[in-house]
Amino acid sequence: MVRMSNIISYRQAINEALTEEMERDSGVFIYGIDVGDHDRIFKTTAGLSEKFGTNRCFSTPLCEDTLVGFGLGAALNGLRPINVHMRVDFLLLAMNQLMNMVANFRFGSGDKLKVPLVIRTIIGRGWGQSYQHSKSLQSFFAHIPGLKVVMPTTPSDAKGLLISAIRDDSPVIIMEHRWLYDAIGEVPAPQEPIPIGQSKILREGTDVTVIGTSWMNVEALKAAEVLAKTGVSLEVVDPRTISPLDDSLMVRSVKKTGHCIVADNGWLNCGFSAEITTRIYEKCFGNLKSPVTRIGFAETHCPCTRPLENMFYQTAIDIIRAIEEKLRLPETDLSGENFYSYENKFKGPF
Amino acid sequence: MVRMSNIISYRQAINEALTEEMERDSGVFIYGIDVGDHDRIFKTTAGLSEKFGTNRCFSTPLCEDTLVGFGLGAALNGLRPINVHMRVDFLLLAMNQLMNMVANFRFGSGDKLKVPLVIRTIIGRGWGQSYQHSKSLQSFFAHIPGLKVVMPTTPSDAKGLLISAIRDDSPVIIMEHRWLYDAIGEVPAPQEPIPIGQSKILREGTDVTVIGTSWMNVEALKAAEVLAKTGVSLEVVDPRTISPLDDSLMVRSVKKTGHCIVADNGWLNCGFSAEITTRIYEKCFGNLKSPVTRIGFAETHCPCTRPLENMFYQTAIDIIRAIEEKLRLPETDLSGENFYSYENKFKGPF
Amino acid sequence: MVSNARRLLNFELYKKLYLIRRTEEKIIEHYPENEMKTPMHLYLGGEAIAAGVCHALGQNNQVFCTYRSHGVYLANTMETKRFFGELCGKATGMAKGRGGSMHLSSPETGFLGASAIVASVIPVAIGSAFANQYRNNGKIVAVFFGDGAVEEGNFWEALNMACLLKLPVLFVCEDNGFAVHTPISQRHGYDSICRIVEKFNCSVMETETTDVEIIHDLTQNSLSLIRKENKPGFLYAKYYRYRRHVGIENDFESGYRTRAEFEKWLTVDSIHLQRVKLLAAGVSEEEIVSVEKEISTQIEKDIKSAQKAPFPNREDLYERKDGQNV
Amino acid sequence: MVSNARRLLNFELYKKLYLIRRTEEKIIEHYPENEMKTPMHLYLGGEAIAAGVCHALGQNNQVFCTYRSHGVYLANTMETKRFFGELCGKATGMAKGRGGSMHLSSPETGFLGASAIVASVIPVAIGSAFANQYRNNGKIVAVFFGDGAVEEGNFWEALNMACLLKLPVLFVCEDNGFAVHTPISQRHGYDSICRIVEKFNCSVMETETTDVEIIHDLTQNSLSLIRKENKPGFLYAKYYRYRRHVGIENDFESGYRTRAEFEKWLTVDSIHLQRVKLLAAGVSEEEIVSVEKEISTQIEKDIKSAQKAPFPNREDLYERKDGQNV
Ligand SMILES: Cc1ncc(C[n+]2csc(CCOP(=O)(O)OP(=O)(O)O)c2C)c(N)n1
Ligand SMILES: Cc1ncc(C[n+]2csc(CCOP(=O)(O)OP(=O)(O)O)c2C)c(N)n1
Ligand SMILES: [Mg+2]
Ligand SMILES: [Mg+2]
Repeated sequence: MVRMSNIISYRQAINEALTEEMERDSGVFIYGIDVGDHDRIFKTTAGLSEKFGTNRCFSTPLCEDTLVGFGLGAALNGLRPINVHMRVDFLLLAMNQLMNMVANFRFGSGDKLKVPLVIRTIIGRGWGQSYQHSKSLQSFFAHIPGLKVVMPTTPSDAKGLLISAIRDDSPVIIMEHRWLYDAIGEVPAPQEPIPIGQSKILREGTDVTVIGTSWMNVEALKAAEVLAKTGVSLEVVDPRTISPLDDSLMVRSVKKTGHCIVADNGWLNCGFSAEITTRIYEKCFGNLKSPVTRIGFAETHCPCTRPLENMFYQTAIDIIRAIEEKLRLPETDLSGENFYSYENKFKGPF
Repeated sequence: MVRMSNIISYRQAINEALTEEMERDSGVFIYGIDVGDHDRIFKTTAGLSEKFGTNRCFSTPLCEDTLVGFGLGAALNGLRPINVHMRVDFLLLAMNQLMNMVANFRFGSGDKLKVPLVIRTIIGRGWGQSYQHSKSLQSFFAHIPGLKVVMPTTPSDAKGLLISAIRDDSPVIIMEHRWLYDAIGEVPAPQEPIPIGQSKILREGTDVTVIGTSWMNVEALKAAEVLAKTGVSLEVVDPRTISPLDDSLMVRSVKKTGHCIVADNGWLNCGFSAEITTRIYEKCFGNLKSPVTRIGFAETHCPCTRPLENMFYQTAIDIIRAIEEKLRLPETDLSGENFYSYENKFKGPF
Repeated sequence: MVSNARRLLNFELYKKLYLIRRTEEKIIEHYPENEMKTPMHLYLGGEAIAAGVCHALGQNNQVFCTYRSHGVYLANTMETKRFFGELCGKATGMAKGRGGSMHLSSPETGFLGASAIVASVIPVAIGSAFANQYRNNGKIVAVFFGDGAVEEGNFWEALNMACLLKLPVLFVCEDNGFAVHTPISQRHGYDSICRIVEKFNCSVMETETTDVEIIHDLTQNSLSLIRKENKPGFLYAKYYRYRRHVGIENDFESGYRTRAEFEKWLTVDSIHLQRVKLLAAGVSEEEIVSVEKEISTQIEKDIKSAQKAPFPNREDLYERKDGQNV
Repeated sequence: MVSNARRLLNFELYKKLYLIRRTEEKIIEHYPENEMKTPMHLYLGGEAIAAGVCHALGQNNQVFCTYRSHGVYLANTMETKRFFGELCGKATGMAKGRGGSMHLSSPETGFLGASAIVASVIPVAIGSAFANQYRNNGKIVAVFFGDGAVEEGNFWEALNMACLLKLPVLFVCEDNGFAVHTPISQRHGYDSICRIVEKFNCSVMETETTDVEIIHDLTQNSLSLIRKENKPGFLYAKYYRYRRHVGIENDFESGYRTRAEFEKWLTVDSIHLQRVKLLAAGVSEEEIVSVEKEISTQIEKDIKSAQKAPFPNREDLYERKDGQNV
């Protein structure tokens, strides 16, 4: 994809990171189910097989666990594999290799071998995808020592973090939300690698801190925009890296605002939101003016039908209502507001 | 195994539950890798194939994901399967069936089908088992709606909860700690089913609440015994069921003591301890005299060698030190105390 | 001379073919109206397999299949009310709209379920077959899957276990040559899956026909063998997927397959073949048209009623826990 | 007349056999002292396979294996210092005691790793083979696994992918007839794994020999075929496990196998066969005994030094992150 300006899409940011890293290092290759076909993983792998050959960008048989193990073997033998999984639920087939093998192979070799393996995986919200294709498993990946987990929200984070992931000597899982692919934002050329393990303030504010992951940051920014009109100022903090977690900015923010909402793109029970919440309570002990509010998937399976699907996923509206409750404000009239949906996606700019 | 008294081992409690339920219902059967061999899963399946035939108690090929899917198919077609996995890391091979299939099949059938499937799995601390065989994945299982998760600590809980699990029309995962098999305790005959989703006070106390899971309750009770000598009184709460979690007793206890330690048999990051901690903070907001302390596996892979393995696992000593720090007490002299180890396991009675 | 029974059989098979074909055509027609908000994996091209196999199975046996489940559902149930209810995400759907196109089921008639995870129903199917063997009820379970599914560990593990336990199960491999857009040549490290599977303890049958009667008869033979020889059957059937992997359009312009190949397969289109056969066997054009009309009317009516049906309620977001402990 | 080269080869093979045998015997002797706190899966009975295959591989190729890894480790490295260091959980172990008996490795000599999860190294091995193909460095990867591993999806998936990508990999299936205590008859839904695997695009070799020279030669043939025909090899070797699945004792009293069978295999014990062969080829008893002594001395010395070595430090509890971003 040719760049017209510094404002590019998330999709193109990923494509650029891949192209540049494959140019830089002949050991980088990308593979997985459907990676080489004409759809090119939402076009994120566009042009790669043409430019680098089908030995460096190719489709594979359907065998997720083996694909991850294959990446481990290639990584410890000197290459820098990138393995793509179109939906995160397919990684449930690969938990064995990920957690029994990839996570600890370097440790088990007495630190002799390196495992520069990147797993890209795409998370939901699709369109009537129903209960199998709508998971978001960041808490699983983060629970196991030895795996780094990244969830970029903006195009520049997507590019900068993917570059870092590829150059990292440890396995990194990068989770991309498919509703973000079209969103645009400024990505400088060249984009410096963004260190794994650093959070970011997406929006400064004074009244309530919202800590979001992936798409939920878009919802948080929308909530901030709406509430700004009523004089409530939200600070939005994006962890960007789920593990290892940098909680410094969020803690500082909550100490300032005294109120915290964690809006995770995932289930609550034993989820990443529980980890964040725990750390906020611990590190802001005595500074909180209200209990932390967690927002995430409804405690059920994602249904196909739209009215129920809309209840499963939480949005800016849920964040707004939670804040109103927290601050004991009356319910804002939202009838004039335009919220995001499959048909009306956030397109940026960030 | 023949009963001599009401004081029986955890192992025998499980064996009794299996035997009685298989007698009661001809649809109950038990299968899995090594289930039918002469070791009989630490003797918990002893006598079953002799009594009920090898069609109802049998060893299988090595294929974890398929074994779980097989159980689902049998369950929705009218049987009550019990599938055993000798180590919880083997369930990483079965995450696909567990989470993409088992968890939501009933939901996806429009509530028409039932899934009375029990998965028994055994968790560590073995003996130099190293980094693959030493996981404890309760937070994974609890994160996915549709799976019930049980971790019994005492023989009577093991029996009563296993009976309930077998009779339940939803999938239940029951996690048994291998160091508990020899521990004894009173198990009335007959043992009534113990409802899934009810926590229990293992020991009453007034100064600090310790919430433990599985073996960590043994360590907590030990800590309580030691600290009692110095005049510190611990209340030990066992959730017993990890999901759905009954937090009522633990919340009541923490409101009373004002101090809380969560001692989970597992990693901390995004672990079950984070969920408990989050709930305690939320429901005891304003009642806590100190931040909740989490105790769990070291943030690394379990090493084989004993000195490092001892650092990986946390024990009564860690609980004692955490409480001393919390209450600003001087360090108790523990030199005369006899703590548990592989060679010196807790044998009961509870 | 065609026997009366055969004529009747062929007519029944035709009804199944026609129902599937017509339903898929109607979906293509109505999909752009955006009332069926569910990803569609159309079964056009495969009709003879679902119709032939499911007719041979009847409703006393059981069946599982993949997300490409319209054919099996329709051939198994012959109904379209709950079907369109589900596609439209309505309370009248068999899963109250929770599942959509990829998760049809009809336990009442033996269609136990479908899954969008490739190969994942195969282990489940052999578990259900075990339950039948355990209860000695004579039922056989058939499980449908694609040429992509045989790459997944689940397939091999379940095949091994079924052959070991001599389970009453029929594996039905529907080979359309592609997994999404990737051809078999980029996915299989062998020449023929049948040559491999026949070295397991099971009976293998192989066909490229689009003649539903042949598939029906092959299935009957397989079912008898399963019963007689007490071991699983494996039925391998080639077909051509008429439309794109998911969605309603053609995709010949994508470059991974040609229109010419499609047109070759069209000359042996299963509905066409079967209609010609009926006429040759002495069924009148009127009889055929009347049945076709009946089916079309049923479909139209059920689409309309689905469109009018209510959406499910908030409580349907959650699994019902009747009779459970918690 | 035996050629000189053959005599030398056979002597080298004998050294490997003897090193493995003697090491396992010494483990049995010292294990009760409780300084090796790690579950032992002894390789007694299989020596000819590891010795034959690893000798043919040399150190320019690469190898992976299972938790039953002493044989491959010793045949690959010929060293016992880091080996006993690891078994005793000491800082001198190749993994600083983190891994223990089930996780030996020696990347320096091409032994990339071992895993206690059945079949899990097979996908990893083909990934390493891909890296060699990618770099076109001529290296072949051999991967050892048992007769239980072929039941796992990982085996089939990796076999398919290796055959598809024509990877330079040698699958070595060590069949001792049991997975823990469960015989093949309770696990395999087919008569012969070789008859199945040969229908994939790879070359299959099969043996029941305990003659290390034959296994060595078979491996050499396999390696040449892999290079020449540009496709994976599959070497299937039967053997008898002398001791229990895990631990140092016999287990004939458990009832799942008989001492008589063991004794039958003992008559063709690989070490015994090879020693007789050396003598027949004109190697003197003294030469043999001298090498045996040398090996025994090395073992004794390295056990002692392992016993005296320090344990690792607390910092070794954590992976070292040198040169990493975080
Ligand atoms: C385990 C898994 N991996 C990947 C996918 C993505 N996917 C959906 S359909 C499909 C192709 C399957 O091909 P095949 O089995 O031949 O069935 P067909 O669609 O041709 O009927 C793939 C790869 C999936 N659904 N599940
Ligand atoms: C995935 C997995 N399932 C189960 C086990 C438990 N287990 C350890 S060794 C073993 C038997 C393996 O048999 P085989 O592959 O023949 O190797 P052998 O021990 O005979 O050398 C089993 C079932 C395991 N380690 N990994
Ligand atoms: Mg296909
Ligand atoms: Mg074996």
